[in-house]
Amino acid sequence: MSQKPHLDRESGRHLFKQMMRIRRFEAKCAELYQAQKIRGFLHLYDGEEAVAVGVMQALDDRDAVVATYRDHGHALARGLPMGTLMAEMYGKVEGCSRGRGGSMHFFDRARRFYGGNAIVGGGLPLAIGIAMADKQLSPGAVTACFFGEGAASEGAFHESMNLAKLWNLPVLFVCENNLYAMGMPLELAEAETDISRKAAAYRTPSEAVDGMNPIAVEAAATRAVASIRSGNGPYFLECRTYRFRAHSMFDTQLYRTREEIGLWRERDPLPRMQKWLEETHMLSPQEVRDIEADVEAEIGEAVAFAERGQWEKIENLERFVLMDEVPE
Amino acid sequence: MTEAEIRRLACEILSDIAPDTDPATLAGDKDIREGLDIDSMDFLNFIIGLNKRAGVAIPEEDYPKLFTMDGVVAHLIRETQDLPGAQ
Amino acid sequence: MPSLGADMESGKLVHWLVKPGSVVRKGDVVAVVETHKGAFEIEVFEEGVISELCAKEGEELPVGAPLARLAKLGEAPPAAPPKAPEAAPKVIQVSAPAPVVETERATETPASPSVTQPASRLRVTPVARRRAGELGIGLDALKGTGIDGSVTLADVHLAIAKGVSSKAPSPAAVPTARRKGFDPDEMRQAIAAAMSRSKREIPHYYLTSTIDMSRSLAWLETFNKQHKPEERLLPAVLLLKATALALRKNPQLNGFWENGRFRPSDGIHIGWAISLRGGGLIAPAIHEVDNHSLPSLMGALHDLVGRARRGGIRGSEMMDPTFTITSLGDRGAESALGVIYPPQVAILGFGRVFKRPWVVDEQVTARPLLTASLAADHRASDGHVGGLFLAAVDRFLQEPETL
Amino acid sequence: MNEQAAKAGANRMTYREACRQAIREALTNDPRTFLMGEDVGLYGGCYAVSKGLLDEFGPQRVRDTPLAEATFVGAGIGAAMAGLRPIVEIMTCNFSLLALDQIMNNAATIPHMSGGQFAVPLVIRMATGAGRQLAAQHSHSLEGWFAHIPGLKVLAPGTIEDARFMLKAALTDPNPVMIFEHIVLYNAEGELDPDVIHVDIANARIRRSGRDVSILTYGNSLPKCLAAAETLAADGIEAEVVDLRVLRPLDNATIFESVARTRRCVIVDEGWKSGSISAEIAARLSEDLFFELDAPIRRICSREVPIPYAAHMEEAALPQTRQIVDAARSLVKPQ
Repeated sequence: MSQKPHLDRESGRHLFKQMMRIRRFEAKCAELYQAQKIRGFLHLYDGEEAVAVGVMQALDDRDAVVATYRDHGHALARGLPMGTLMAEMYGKVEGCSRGRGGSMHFFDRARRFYGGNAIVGGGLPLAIGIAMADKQLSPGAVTACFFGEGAASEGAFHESMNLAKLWNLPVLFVCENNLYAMGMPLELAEAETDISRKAAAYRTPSEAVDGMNPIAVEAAATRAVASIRSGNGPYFLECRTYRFRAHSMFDTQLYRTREEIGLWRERDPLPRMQKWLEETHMLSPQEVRDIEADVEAEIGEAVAFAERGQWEKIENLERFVLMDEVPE
Repeated sequence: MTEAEIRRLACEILSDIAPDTDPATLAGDKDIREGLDIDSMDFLNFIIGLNKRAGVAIPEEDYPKLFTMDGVVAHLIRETQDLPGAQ
Repeated sequence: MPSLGADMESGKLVHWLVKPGSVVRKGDVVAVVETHKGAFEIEVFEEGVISELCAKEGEELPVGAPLARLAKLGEAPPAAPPKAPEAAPKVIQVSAPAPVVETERATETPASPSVTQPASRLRVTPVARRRAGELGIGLDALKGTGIDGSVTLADVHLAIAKGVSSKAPSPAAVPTARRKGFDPDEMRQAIAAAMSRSKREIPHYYLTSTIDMSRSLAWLETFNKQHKPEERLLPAVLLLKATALALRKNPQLNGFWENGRFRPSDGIHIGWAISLRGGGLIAPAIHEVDNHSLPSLMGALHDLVGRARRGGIRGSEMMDPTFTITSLGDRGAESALGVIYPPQVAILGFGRVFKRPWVVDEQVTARPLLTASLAADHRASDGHVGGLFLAAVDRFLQEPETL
Repeated sequence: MNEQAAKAGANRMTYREACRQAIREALTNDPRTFLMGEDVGLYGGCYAVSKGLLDEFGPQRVRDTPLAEATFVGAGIGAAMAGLRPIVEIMTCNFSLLALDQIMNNAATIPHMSGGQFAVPLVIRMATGAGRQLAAQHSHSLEGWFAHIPGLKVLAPGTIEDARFMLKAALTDPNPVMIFEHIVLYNAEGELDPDVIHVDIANARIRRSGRDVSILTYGNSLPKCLAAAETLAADGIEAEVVDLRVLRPLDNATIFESVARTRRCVIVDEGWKSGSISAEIAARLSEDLFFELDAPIRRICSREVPIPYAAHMEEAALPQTRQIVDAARSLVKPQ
């Protein structure tokens, strides 16, 4: 990637800290999963942090986010409080979805976070509709829609790409290409494996970026958002990335080799970023330790918050199945 | 609904609630609850019956208007006139 | 013969719902027993096979007398009952129509479209069976004119009009009778016995407290405004719930005086005194009152009062109360000092709600007031407990939104 | 007299016109509302319901979509979540299966799954039912399927009045509401009471009172049941016809009250019998009203075949008035 990102000390530190929050938070989740505090499916974002963190930098409060079932990183980077996320995974009523969603379904109305969606490709049509509404009610707002490369096989992907351009909608499509749809390798799933080229068929500008580099992602996303805000319609970013851990907690990874994982590990965005920040004297080793301590403290508080949380009363089980009113 | 229809309906509901009585013989201005010796649960059942069978809304503050047969008739005539679809 | 209440000494077996060989499970209704309080369905509390029916239909038996013998599943009856004709090989006989009867019926009624039931079985529609039971009409005597030859409600009414023999005491009274075998005189005798025993044996103490009902009634008004009539609540449910929660805090009032000592109850099952049309009173239980939401409590109360007046109270409901409430409702007197129903140890009486002067913030103002009167067994508790309990009832009624 | 007749004439309209007026009123009254679907604009709607509305409201408010049910329904959901009040038209309910994922997995679940943070105030209209020889991919009645899903409301207007006013109530509702318009009813004509400007979407309605048997139905089976009731009346049998109108949530109270009174019940449903809404109602009656029943419950449903093309086969596959009469009579007067 050849962009010269303008990176000051503050934003470098921010990108680094955000990625570390996600990394350490998820390590804690894996531990709590094995201790049976967290149940259900748990999909970790480990390795892909640079994508969410980079893209969110380009968004502001008026924008909307549609996430996937691998949504911890999106939610943390978007600013959802860590405690409510942990409480949600515990299934507590203080969780960001009142214990009804779990790991795959974080929601936050205040931060325009329209949910982790556990149907592959299921969020794309929603993003189209949110963008339609914004175009009328909140001009200038962008909807960032995350999905994996597996979604490119779904009909909804193609329908949505088509409608977004046809109706000139403010949608930022962010494809997190981590090479595997669960265990399905990209080259066995797609006739055209260069995902970013699919956008061309829908006359939508696209870029492929190094998804292991938050600075590159931020730069590309910033360009994309600027294009969208200026009324040029949708934009497509393919972020080439990799997940270091299994698809979910119960996956023996028969579909890939240790060597492959090892090769990608060398590009792990966290140590790379740390090294770079230290070499450029933007961050001292002591400051790194301070950030780590901050993050650990935040995680400790999040876990304590979740532990303290209450179980939803069973008499409220059917609450919100039908709504009494549209929330303001 | 006509007055006769309302009376018939009210008597039907009441005789179900108090089968050992003949509500038709009750004086129009007599308190139904005393006349038929029915309690608040019975009276609520009476209201539910009127609400269902005549299709009129009966807010709780209107209960006192329905303590007598004359009151029931007057109230239901008025309410069923306002009902959408009434002839 | 199970005891369904302190005042029950004997009962008449009206109907067997099982026969020798029937497999029964816990909770199955096996018989109908008539008492001075009406007819009750008798449940069985163990699993097994009926090996012998000891009581005959129509027989009056003292409490404690065996009604039937139960064998363990899979076990042959201990000894073949002496007079049972078709006893030996078939212990478990679920439905075994005699072939002769089957052909007979088959020629009698033309082939029916629904073929799932054996043709020999007497077909009675659910409502007809229920009504016949209420009126004490024997089903065998009825001719079915309904679909597939079934006995319908019309057939039952026709039978009454024709004066078919009814098991109810006075045939003339049958068409208007709404309860099974209820006899006001007998019930009066029973109430007399139980209340005399209570006053003879139980050293009652009485405490009275005046409760400001304005918050509860205001809450109720708001709630009821938002609900259809059938979903509305009566003040009674607030009283029930508040009482149950207060009992939770004061368990010394919730239970039984037995064998010279108090036995607390695990659950809070409140007997709700229901006056019956034509005189008489029963107080069947609403179970686990403290665990109900208000709407569900209203449902339970509605159901219970309805069944009490139709005669559909189950035996267990008469046996279960751990505490009793008598509430005089909106046309009653000012207060009710109750008589404890043994072996319970307390009864709470609620009078009618009156607007009365009341001092709030040093000002006299009109407030809807309710007199709550506790009668409690001094052997089981002291006045201090009673006072705490009444204060708790008051407190809960001041916070109706938490009930 | 003349004046009255003139007034009545002005209120006479087809079911199609009633649907159109309902949409026009919605588009006029609320700038957040728009109509979206296949051929709703230039073509005027597959069943001509939205004819003329494109000219009146323009392409932003009457939006033609490509053939992409999953995405335009999903877009309706997203738009509703983000503040608009869309009306999405699916040409016929067979096509709704292409959007079933969005309806089931998003519209019906997100309010609950988000802990009440997001509502989906969306209306999805579609044509349903058989009777126009459109064969198996355009003739099915799938409203019973959707009535299985918690989080949705499912409406089946069977009268001109409901066609005219249910949409308004549906758009006021904070939940996803599906309206199933029967293709045979579009041409039905009727008088609209000028005083009625509102209907609820919570209750069943008794369309004809009777004491002997309750006939429960909805949609295009309603006129058939009313005709059956006429025939039965000539035979001295007073049938009560209950128009279910709302298939989810079912109005248990009205259904139970009617059947508890008549003690006999025939359910008429153009869906297939297996696993249908009629099955659900029959089950509820046997669970909760068993001891009030004086006869078995009877159901008249479509025969269990894909609806065929040829007229005589199509007719044989659908519930018909004669069967309803026979079923009701057999319960009331067995011999």
